[in-house]
Formats: sequence, C-alpha cells, structure tokens
Amino acid sequence: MARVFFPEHLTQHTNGIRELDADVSSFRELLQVLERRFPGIESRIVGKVAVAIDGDIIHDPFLDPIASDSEVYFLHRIEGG
Amino acid sequence: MSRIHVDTTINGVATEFLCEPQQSLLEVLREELKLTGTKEGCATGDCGACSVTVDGRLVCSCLVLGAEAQGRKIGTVEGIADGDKLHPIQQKFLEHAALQCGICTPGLMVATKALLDANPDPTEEEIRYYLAGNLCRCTGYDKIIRAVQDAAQTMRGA
Amino acid sequence: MQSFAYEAPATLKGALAILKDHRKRKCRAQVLAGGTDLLVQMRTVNTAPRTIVDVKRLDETNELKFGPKKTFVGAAIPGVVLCAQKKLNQRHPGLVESIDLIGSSQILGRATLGGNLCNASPAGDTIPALIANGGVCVIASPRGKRELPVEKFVVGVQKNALKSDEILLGIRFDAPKPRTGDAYLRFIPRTEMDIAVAGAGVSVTLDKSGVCKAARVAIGAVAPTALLVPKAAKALIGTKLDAEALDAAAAAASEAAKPIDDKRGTVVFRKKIVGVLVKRAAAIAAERAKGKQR
Amino acid sequence: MSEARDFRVVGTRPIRPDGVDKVTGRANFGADFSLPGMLYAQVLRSPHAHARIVSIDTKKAAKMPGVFAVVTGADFPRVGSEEITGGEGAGDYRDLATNIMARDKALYHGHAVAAVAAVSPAVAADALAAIKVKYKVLTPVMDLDAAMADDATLIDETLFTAGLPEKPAKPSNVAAVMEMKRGDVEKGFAQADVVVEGTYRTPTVHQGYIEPHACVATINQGGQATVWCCTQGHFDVRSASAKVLGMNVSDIRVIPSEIGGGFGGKTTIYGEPVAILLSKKSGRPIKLVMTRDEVFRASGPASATKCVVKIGAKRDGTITAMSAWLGYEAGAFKGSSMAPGAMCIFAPYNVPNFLIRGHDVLVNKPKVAAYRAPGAPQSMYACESLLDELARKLDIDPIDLRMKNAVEEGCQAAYGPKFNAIGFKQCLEAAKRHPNYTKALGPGEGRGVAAGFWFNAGMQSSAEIHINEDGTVTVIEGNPDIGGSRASMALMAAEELGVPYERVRVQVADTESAGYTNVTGGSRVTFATGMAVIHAARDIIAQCKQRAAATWGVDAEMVDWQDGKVIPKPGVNAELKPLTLADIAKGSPRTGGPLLGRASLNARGAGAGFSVNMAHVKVDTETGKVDVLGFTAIQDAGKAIHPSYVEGQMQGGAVQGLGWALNEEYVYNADGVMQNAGFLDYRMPVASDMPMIDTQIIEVANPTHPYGVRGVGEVPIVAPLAAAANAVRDATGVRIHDLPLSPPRVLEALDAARS
Repeated sequence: MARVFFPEHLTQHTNGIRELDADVSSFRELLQVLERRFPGIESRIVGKVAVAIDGDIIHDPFLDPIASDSEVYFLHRIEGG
Repeated sequence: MSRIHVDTTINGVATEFLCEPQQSLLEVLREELKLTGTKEGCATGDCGACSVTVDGRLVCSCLVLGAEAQGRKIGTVEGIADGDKLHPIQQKFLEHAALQCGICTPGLMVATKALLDANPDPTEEEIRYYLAGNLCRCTGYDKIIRAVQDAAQTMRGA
Repeated sequence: MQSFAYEAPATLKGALAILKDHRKRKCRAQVLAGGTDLLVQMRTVNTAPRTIVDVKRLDETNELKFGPKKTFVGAAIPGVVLCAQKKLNQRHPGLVESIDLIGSSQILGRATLGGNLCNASPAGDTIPALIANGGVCVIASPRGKRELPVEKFVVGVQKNALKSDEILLGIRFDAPKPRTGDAYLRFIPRTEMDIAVAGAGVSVTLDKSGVCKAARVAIGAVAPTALLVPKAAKALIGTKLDAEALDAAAAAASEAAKPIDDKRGTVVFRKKIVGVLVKRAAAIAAERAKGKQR
Repeated sequence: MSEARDFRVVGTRPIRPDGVDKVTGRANFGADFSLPGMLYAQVLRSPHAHARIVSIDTKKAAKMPGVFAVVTGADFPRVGSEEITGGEGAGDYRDLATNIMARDKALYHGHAVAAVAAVSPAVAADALAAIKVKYKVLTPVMDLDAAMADDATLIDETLFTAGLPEKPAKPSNVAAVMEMKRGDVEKGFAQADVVVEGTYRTPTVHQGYIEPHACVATINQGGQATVWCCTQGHFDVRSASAKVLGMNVSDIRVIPSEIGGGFGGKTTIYGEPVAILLSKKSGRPIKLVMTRDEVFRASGPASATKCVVKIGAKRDGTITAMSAWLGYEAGAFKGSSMAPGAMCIFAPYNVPNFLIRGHDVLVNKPKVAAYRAPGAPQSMYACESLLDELARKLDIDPIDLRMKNAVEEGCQAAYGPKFNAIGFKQCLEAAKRHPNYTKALGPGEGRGVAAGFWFNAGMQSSAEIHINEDGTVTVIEGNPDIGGSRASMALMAAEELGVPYERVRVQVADTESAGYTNVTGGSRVTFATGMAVIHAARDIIAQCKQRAAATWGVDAEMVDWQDGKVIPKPGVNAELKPLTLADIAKGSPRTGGPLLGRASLNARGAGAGFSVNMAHVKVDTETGKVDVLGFTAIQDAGKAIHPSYVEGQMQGGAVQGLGWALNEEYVYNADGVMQNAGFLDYRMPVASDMPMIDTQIIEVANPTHPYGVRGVGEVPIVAPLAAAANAVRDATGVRIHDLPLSPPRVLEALDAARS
C-alpha cells in the first residue's frame, strides 16, 4: 500500500485526515480513489497543487506510476523565478 | 519645432542626421540612425548601458544632446571590432563568460576600451572604480574584472 | 508658445547676446555646460521648452591658468580633464578629490566645475571644497564682469546668484600659501555613483612649528546650501591639529549642520557623519600641509 | 537514471553560441526592434497610492494631432476570476488584467490608468498630459502592520481570507493564510535547553534587471497579433495576453527578443496586451517601452516581509523545535511568495517539531512578482540569522551546528517528501575546510556563515534537433537565453551526438516554431529543457541506427552507436565502415528523408539545491558603513554543464543578495509614493563595492537527470542576506534584525549599544 500525505490546507477537504494508505499503481488511480472517498477533492488537486512521488516533485502528474512502497506528498506548486 | 541638421563622425564614418533640440544622442543613435547596439537602461546617467565616446572621451549618450555631436567624433560599440576581427576586449569577455544576459555588455565594451586606452595596466581597484558607472546585475562583476585584466595583458603584449 | 532650441555660440559676445535677447523677449534660455544635471532635470522635474545655450565652445569657459599668484579654472572644462591636471593636484588636491567624486567615469567625461556649482545642489561635492579653498566666481554679463565668493554664489536649493543674462566663466583661486593643505571627504552608502549624504572640505595653513595659523571648514548636504563653519575653523586655529582640536572642529560642524530627513539620510545620521568627515578631512589636510613644509 | 560517466564536452567552458552578437551590439533586445509605420505608446499612471477613479476624460488627448489611439480600462474585456495555474503567487487572471490597466480603483502609485499611441514619444507625452482623471483619494495601506490592523483600510472590500477552515465573516487585507506543522511544537520547546527568538524584517526590493520591459505589437484586421518582447517565457506571454484580451491563443504569436535580465520579474506581462489593444485601435504597430522609473513603480518587486522565528535546541545543538510566523506583502493583489517562503525556511534541517504560519497580505504597492528563489531569501534570512544567535548561545561553531541538524538523502523535508541524493552536508564540509573560513580577521572585521536552499523546478519543455545535410546540428528550443543556456544546450547535444560543440547551433524559437515550454525560471532550463534536448538527441541516435542498418541491409539490432558513429555489432559483416552522423545525414534522402529528433516532456524530480555562503566584512564604527572584503559561495550544482556559467550564477546571486542585505530598499513617503525610483538612489551594488566572489561547485548528481544536473540559478541569492548580517554581528557584537544594513541603521544600532 502506498502512503499518501496531505498538507494542512488539503486536510480541510479530507475531513482532517493527514495521511492514508492507498492500494494504487498510478497517480491516475490515486485520484479516482481520493475523489471517491472525498468528493470534490480532485478539483482541489488537479492544476492546483504539485505532487511528490518518492521525492520527485511533479507538476500535473497523471500516468506516473506509484509503487506499493511509494510515498506520495501533495504540496504547493513551486515555479520559481 | 525646427529640427537641427548635424554633421558628425560615427565610428570613423562621416554621418549626418536631423534631430530635435532636446533629443539625446542616445535617442538619435537608436531611433534616427538605428544603431541599437547602444542600450538604454535608465536615461539618467546611472547605469552606463548607453556608454559611447565623444572625441575619445567616455560619456553616457543619454546625457549628451544629439545636437552636441556637431563636428565631434562619436564611438559606439558597433565600432569596437576591427572589421571581422573581434577586439581583444570582446574576445576576453567571451572567454571569461563575463556576460550573462548581455544588456550591459555594449556599454562595458566601450568603457573598458576607454579605460585601457588611457591606462594599459590598471590595478583591480582602478578597474572597479573606472567601471563603477556600468551596472551589471547578472555577473556580480567578478568575471568582468578578470576579463578586463586579461584583455589588458593581451593588449600590452600585442 | 516657446519651443526647444539649441545654440552653441563660438564667442562669449555671441553667448551673452543670446541671453540678453531672451531676457528682453521674456523667453527662457538655459546655459548648458556638461549637462549631467540639466538633461536629467529637463526630462523629469522641469520639461518646459527653452533655448539651450551650450557654452562649451567658448575660449573663456575652457581657460585653465596657473599663474604664480592665481589659478583660474574655466567653468566648462570636464572633470576628467581637471583631474588629470598635475598643477591643480599640487595646489588644491582636495578640490580635485571633490571633482573626482562627482560621478562615474562617464559623468566625469561631461560634468564641469561650473555646472556643479551653478546647479547649486545642497549636496554638490565641489562646493564645500571650493569654499574651503576660497574660490571666487568670475561672472560675465552684457554689463561686463563681476566676481563673487563661492559661498555667496549659491543662494538656495538649486538657486544661484546669476541673473538670466549672466554666464559663469570660471573660478579664481589665490595660490595657496606655504604649508597649506586641503582635503574633501563625503559620505555615501556605496563606494561610487551616490549623491553625498554629507560632505566636508577643509583647508589649513600651518606655521613652521606645525601650529595651524589659518583654516577654512565648509560642509555640504547638511543645509539648503553648503555652509562655511568659522567655529570649526576656530577650533583648529592655534592648535597642532591634535585629537581634541579635531574633535572640537567635528562638534562645531555637527552643531552648525541643519540637515533634513530624506531618502538619503536622517537628521541624526547626517549631523553625526558630518563631524566625522570634518575630523578626517582636517587630518588629511594637515598631513598635506606638513608634506609641503620644506 | 543518472549514469556515473566521463564526459567528453560537458563540463568544459566553450564560448557561448550567441556571444559574438552580444559583445558587438548586434544582439537585438526588447527595445531594439522596429516596424514601418510604428507608433510609440506611453502609459498614464496613478499619482496616488490608493484612490477611487471617479472619471477619465480622454477626448482632448484623442483629438491631438499625431495621436492615433487612447485606451483605458473600459477598452479591455472584463476578465472573470480564474486562478492562474502557474507556480507560487501566480494569482488570478482578473487581478492580472486589473494590474495591467486599472478599472475602478488605482491600487498603487504608478498603477496604469490609460495609454496612448502617437507618432513620437514627445507627442505621446503631451497626450498623456491632456488626459484628465478625477480621483477620490483613499488612505494608502503601506506595510504589513497597517494592513493587518483591526481597523485597517480595506484595499479590496470583496477579499476574504483564504485557507481558513471556514469563510470568515469580514473581508480582510490578508488574502490567504497557510499552516505547516510536524510533531508537537510546544513539547519540542519544552524539551529544549536553549530557546532563541527574533523578529526580522526585510524591505520591498526589485530584481533590478538593467533592461526595462519592452515590446512591439501588431494586430491585423483578421485579429491575428504578433508580439516581439523581452520575456522569460513567451508562451506565458501568449496565454496571459490571450486571457486578458479574450483572444484565441492561436491568434497571438510571441517572438522573444534577447532579454536583458529578468530574475523572475519578466515571468508575467505588463505592456503586451496594452500594445496589442493600441495596435487594434490605431491600425499600426505599437512600441511600448517602460522607463526605469516605471520599472520601479509599476513592475513586480519582491515582497517586504516580517518573520518571527523561534528555535529550541539541546546543549549539544540538536534542534528540538522551530516555529515561524511569516508575513509577506503581496502588493495590490493577492499572491505573494509566502508559500515557498514557508516551505523553505526550515528545509535544510531535521526538525522533529515545527509550526509555520504564513500570511499573504495586500498593501498599496505594485503586485509582487517572482524574484530568484521567490520567498526563500526573506524567511531563510530570519532563520539563518537566528541560528547564528543559537550557535553563539551554545558556543558551537555555526557550521557544526548546521551540520548536526543538516538533512541528507532519505531525510524528510519540512515541506513533506523525503530528499533524494542532496549535497547539503558536502557544502557544509567544504565550507568548514575552506581557507576563507579560517582566514585571520583584522580589527573591525567579521565573518558570517549562512545556508541556502531552493527546490528547483521541472515542468514542461520541448526540443527539436535537426541534423543538417553536412552533419551539423541545429537545436530548437523555447527558453529565452538569459545566462548562457544556449551554450549548455549545445554542450548536451554535442555530448549525446558525439559531435564537436562548434558544430551545434541553438535557436530559441518563437511560440509558433518551438514546442510549448515553460518559463526560463525556477532554475529549470538546464535541467528540464536540457533533458528534452538529450532525449531529442537520443531520438536522432535511434533513427541513425535504423537508417544505418537499412543502408547496410542488416537488422537494427545488429548495429550500435559509439562516439557519434553507427558501427556494426561484432560478428556482423566486417567490411562495413562505421557511418558518422554526417554520412547518415548525407544519405538521408534515400533512407527516409531529413533527420529530425523530437522530445517533449513534463520533467519530474528537479533536484533540491543547497548552498553555504561565507561573508567577510569590515564595519566603520564611526559611520556605520559596511564594506564587503570577501565572499565565498559554495553550492551543489548536481553536474555543472558549463562551469563558468554556473559560477556566474553563484557570483551574480551573491552580489544581488548582498545588495538586498546592505542598501537596496523601496523608500516610501507617507502618501505611499516611492522616493527612490531610479538607479541613483535605489543603490544596487556597483563594481567598486564588491570583492571577487570565490566559488566552489559541489557535484552530487541528481539521480533524475541523465547527466545529474540540478538547477543552479536561484539558490545563490538565498544565503547572502544572513551571511552578511551574521558577519556584521560578528564584527560589531550587535545584532540588527531589519534589512537593509544601511549605514544609518547600523550606526544607530552601534550607538544604542554603546550608550
């Protein structure tokens, strides 16, 4: 099961849950799982936050694979100057 | 407003132009003569991007009236290279990566040439003070100073 | 309505005629020397059309004379030329320092002593040095020539004593007496390219035993005009310019300063700094005076 | 993915491909372009920091001879609220449109209220003077404390603080709050032997690029526009202009000029839509160039901040807890770099318990834009200064203190994920060993150390490689070259293809000629676009192998690529001579046409960047003047493709940071009018202010980049602020919390300490 972590500002949409386990093999599946559990959260994620899968930060992930021992973090998008 | 007819020499070429009385030499070079190598960074004489020489003297062309060019000899960045051969200053700036964005570079070419023409063997401090009027926001000046030192050495050797 | 015009007369007569004519017609004419202040102001604070009268092509404003008793410096000679003058450096090194500080190499390629003086900025670097050296303005008008000490020439913030038909030809100095030294220091936050937050010009004359016989202390950027501070000079005269004397002069200068708070400095800061500058400049001037002892 | 390998050309220091044009004055920058019949635009700007616009009368101006068009906010389409999905502080398209041209309110001194197009700048200026604007002047809100006061004047009456559990009852100048926490911060402080706390302020500062914003725009009767401009991201200029003007993206072509510096400030738009609209109204091409005064007053500076930081530690230096209250000024519209500031502040350290609260606050100043590691220099200045105090209190060497708490691979970053391979400890070790760290100090001198961090960004990039008929290589990419990136791209292409660097040329192509590419920013170009170039080169190599195999009539599996040649595998017909890129290019008509390699990607895994800086200063205790005698920048670049330009980033960032620390600041009067909107009084460092900047590049390969590259452009500006402040503290024994450390402030602090 991959471990998924939410930043403070997303916990408002996860009923306060800060982390959870998800049995998924791609970010696409994770989004589906999360939307089913927390309706509306997808709109708070897609295009709004960046995602780190096993330490690699990605803007707008989708098909990116998630392993059973992966750690997935949501964070503010960073573009820089 | 009557435009003024000016006969001058730019980079060794006899040139004439018409300008407004209040028009700066910088505006004349860029807008009337399309010599856009000379850059405008501030138009108040504080950045040196518009450096040119008038009768061999280093000045900010934003603080010279076009009309003042009458009978003078103007030198701009376009006149630094010798035909298809780069000037040692240009070559050394390239070798030392002494430019990043490159907007201050034309002014530095002109100012550095004026410096080395007057003082072929300047100390680091002399270089830094002479070029204090040429703002560069990218390089932190380090590579610029080294390029000038190297160019000076090359020119002395040559 | 008047429109912009540019004139570069070849003779003083011609230049004065242009000014006289404009005065008569109540049109605006402005004398251009180096233009490093004029052009910026013309584009920002006062954009009104005018006739610009370039005096750089006149013999009188380009004259540079080092007589046995007197020195004359033409008003339109660019700083870069003056800084290279050996004789000027020997007679008035502090004045040359103040010219060298006017701005970048580019600015010094244009800026002139006359222009810096006529612009009459409270922070003009050469003005305290000119006053310390007892500079006298030589002024021409259709009515002839007149002279005016520098401290009387500057009458207010960016106001000088010239009438609209007058031209500043240059500055006259008496050759310094034996064992005389001068110095100018200013304070700026950077090392270059700034306007003085405070400035101090000091000239001292010593006797053979090293006692200060005469002194002039002038401070800049701490009042509407550069100030001559007799009290600071008095603190130096009769001493060997030791630490207490210098501190006393510094205190007098700080006391005389009437600065303002602005983007370049605070009242408190400027009053402190100007004292430090007077102290340091006096010490340098003293060293120079001793150097000229023999 | 990153191979440990010996490079052939990567890591060398060749002359940049665009260099000659830039030293001869040939290179065309934003203001250098002209078109026949072109008109000159100028912008009328608000003389008030905060005012309601009662009316704008442009009739007289429009009638003046030589005036061809006048526009005001009313000429722009109303843009609905829509979040810009960029990075931090990207904000909202409606705000972007309102910032470009004010509508009902002028929100800062210099806010655009109208624009004209005329035959000459002089005529345009006269026309501006003829426009009559009636204002109802409102109270300007000029700093965080004033904006957050209970009775504060509201800058936007419809703005409710975002990020709270539920929508607040009253509107506020606080646009958003955010919180980050780990563990139990109170327990952590209770466990500490020593607790230090401090409040640090930084002023509004500007990126200070020497080239003012400039563009030329033309739009035809069919509604198709072309824009030439200096920008860090022409694709963003296109999409943002399309939004603001309600146009199709495909109807705007943006051609990037050379760019005279950006540092984040040219990642957004100002004049471009105005110029397009003026062109539409006048039927002529429009040139719009900002003056330096306008750049300071009306482009996007960096946030002024207030940071309250608290650190608790054990006697041995182990940090038990950290907390931070962060206030970031956003300017007149929401969207500061508060979030990255919060994410960076504790990133270099293992902190079991922390709590960070960030605030994004409106003030009547220009909307901030990105500035090199946006948000990080301010918050990390506070943290790294306080760490210096902690080290003194614990009597521990400041590098040792940082080392004891430093993150390394596998550690969880304060902002969430675990770090991959990073080089922070290597930087600290290098600093400890560096001769400058133990150099003897003279009287009045001091040394300061600080660490820096930035995420670095990936995002979208495209690249195309054309193999020309003579075997030379043309790389086409979409990132304006601000610091030598053409050289880095050429080096990577030459490395992959096994051709000499000189045979590779790089084109920065416009929005219709290159694939979509995100901005030149975020230290992403060498990493992400470089990755695209490498992939495009590998695409070429794959095609070369196929074509060689076809030429030889063998299976593609029977051939190999080696040093820029296709060779038959051992055992395959020994008669076959290796085919070079040139051979294959020459034969390409017979093997399937031109050789064209492509790659487009959304790069993941930009490697986190760390630095350690040392400043060596001398303080004149009679005047408060700080002289920088030496500066040492140590940074992990992952892999330096062109070391000279990596050093250049480190040196330039160091000096920008020192300017921020020592003299740079927006000085406002009581009416909210900037008093020093020019290079004379804004006081950026000049050559004579600075020493040589010593650099040491650390190379801990970024595993996600084929060559190990991590970004280098932003980290360099983060540490200098605290390094300088810590050095001044070391020299004087006095800690000054507010930047800049200008002579009046330093002297005041010294006098206070003396009395």
